[in-house]
Amino acid sequence: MDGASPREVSLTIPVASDMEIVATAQVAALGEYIDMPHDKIDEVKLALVEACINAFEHAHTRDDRVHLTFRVGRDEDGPDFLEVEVFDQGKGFDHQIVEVPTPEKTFTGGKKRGWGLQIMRSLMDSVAITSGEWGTKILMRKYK
Amino acid sequence: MDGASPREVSLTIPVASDMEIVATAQVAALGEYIDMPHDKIDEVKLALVEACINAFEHAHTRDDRVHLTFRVGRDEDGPDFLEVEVFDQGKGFDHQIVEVPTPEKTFTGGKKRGWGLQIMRSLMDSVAITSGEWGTKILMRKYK
Amino acid sequence: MSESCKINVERRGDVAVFWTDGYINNQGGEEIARQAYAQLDAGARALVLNLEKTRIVNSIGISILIEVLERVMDRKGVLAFCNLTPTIDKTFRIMGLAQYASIYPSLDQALQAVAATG
Amino acid sequence: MSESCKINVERRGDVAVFWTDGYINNQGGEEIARQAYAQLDAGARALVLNLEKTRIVNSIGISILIEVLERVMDRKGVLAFCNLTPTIDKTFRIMGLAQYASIYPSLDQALQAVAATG
Ligand SMILES: Nc1ncnc2c1ncn2[C@@H]1O[C@H](COP(=O)(O)OP(=O)(O)O)[C@@H](O)[C@H]1O
Ligand SMILES: Nc1ncnc2c1ncn2[C@@H]1O[C@H](COP(=O)(O)OP(=O)(O)O)[C@@H](O)[C@H]1O
Repeated sequence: MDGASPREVSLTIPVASDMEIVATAQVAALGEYIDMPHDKIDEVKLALVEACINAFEHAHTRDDRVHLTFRVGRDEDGPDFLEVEVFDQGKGFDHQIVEVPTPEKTFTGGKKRGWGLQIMRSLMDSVAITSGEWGTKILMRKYK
Repeated sequence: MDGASPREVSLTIPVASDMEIVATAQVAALGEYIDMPHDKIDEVKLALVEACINAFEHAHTRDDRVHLTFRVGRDEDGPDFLEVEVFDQGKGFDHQIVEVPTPEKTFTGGKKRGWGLQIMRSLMDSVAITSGEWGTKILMRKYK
Repeated sequence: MSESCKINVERRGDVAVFWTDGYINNQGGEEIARQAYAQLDAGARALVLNLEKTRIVNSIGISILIEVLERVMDRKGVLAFCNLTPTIDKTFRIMGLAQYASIYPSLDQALQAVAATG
Repeated sequence: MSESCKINVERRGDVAVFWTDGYINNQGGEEIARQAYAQLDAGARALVLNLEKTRIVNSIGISILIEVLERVMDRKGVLAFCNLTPTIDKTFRIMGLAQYASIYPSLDQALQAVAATG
């Protein structure tokens, strides 16, 4: 990359099964572009998959689409990063009141789902969620 | 795919070197989605690369971006296809008066460039060019 | 669609070995569950899932694998995984699947370990 | 950037063998040209370009390869390619590169053929 100016690529996918996998191709391409190790690329891919299937399943988007923005950049004197923004024009939610899952609840409590946000937080270096009546925006970053 | 309704994915890339390769990742992902043979996917990738580098090099886009739309669909009773649209908001050109290259001119005439459009036409099943003061749109389709 | 997961199962005595190929989402998970329950009903004591050709398992897929694990445990059976990518391994640990199922680096090691439980 | 083409050159007598790895665009093409001219200046009679690890060569890259070919032909040398993907082979034929340079399925076949011209 020339200097610290971020490169931005935006991708819009329809709300449809397997489109989340089609979107991961962009993570691989941009991850390779900044020479991110393959295991980290895989982590970003899964975080993106989780954010997309949430938008597909929970958001009830008005436009039947999910809008993704990928940025590669570099903090001053820092390592390169890959940033993924997942934006849906859906109903929004309050992530503060989402119950945090645990293996115990998952196994004995009978509630197997509810791990998507947790997986994103575990796999990415930072995750910021903003949500309202306008929809939801998940901004995630991973350093190379 | 469910039925004949086309799936559409749009990708916007900055005018910057190697971004055409980042864009080919979408061709691979959607080509695999419709089980297009790998050699045909490679042909679509190169056609896309040529269209992108034309927009990078010749268009002088107003927004410093190239807008790509990928569609997978199926003609009635026909095979699946992958369609690629490359749109730039640049100065436009008259493709009717572009000189058609030949190997002879390339080798003896000293004019080595000028093969991009010809390669797109050779590798894709159809190529339609519309261009004007608003910019240029290249619509290309390849059947699986 | 080539994204969907292909599953091959081979029975070796009372062990059923599953080879997955591709993305494990809800459909892929459900197909594994269907075939796993068929193997249990047909007397399999241990299931070994070789995920060598799977690079992504989403959280819905994992939640279905956890259901399979619970069913296997109810029957005092054994469920083992092998050849996980580092990311799949990490996710299995986050969700606790790794606490109740065994994870082995290779199919050979998984088969040896489940044989020893027989 | 990992997109850029890596080039390795090995001299075998009067033949210089080039291994490319990655996308050949203007930069990749120019780097090949630079190293090709250095080999010609150092007495190489034949250049063999093994494109096994290159999946895309754009038309600018090919136009530079054509310049290299012309320079080689001026010096009564030989330029051969091997291990082209079907798409690269097709593009080389469209642009006429295949009329003046030889294309072989494998490096061994390319080396044998250029040895016979020596
Ligand atoms: N994009 C979204 N739009 C609306 N609600 C969402 C969105 N993403 C997550 N949620 C809410 O947050 C909850 C937790 O999400 P998550 O941790 O991914 O688990 P799961 O999807 O398995 O329920 C969801 O059940 C849903 O209520
Ligand atoms: N997107 C575009 N915007 C403006 N002009 C274009 C565009 N694409 C092609 N052209 C014009 O058409 C000519 C032929 O293009 P092409 O066949 O790709 O060969 P080359 O790019 O090597 O010149 C270019 O030289 C340019 O003048």
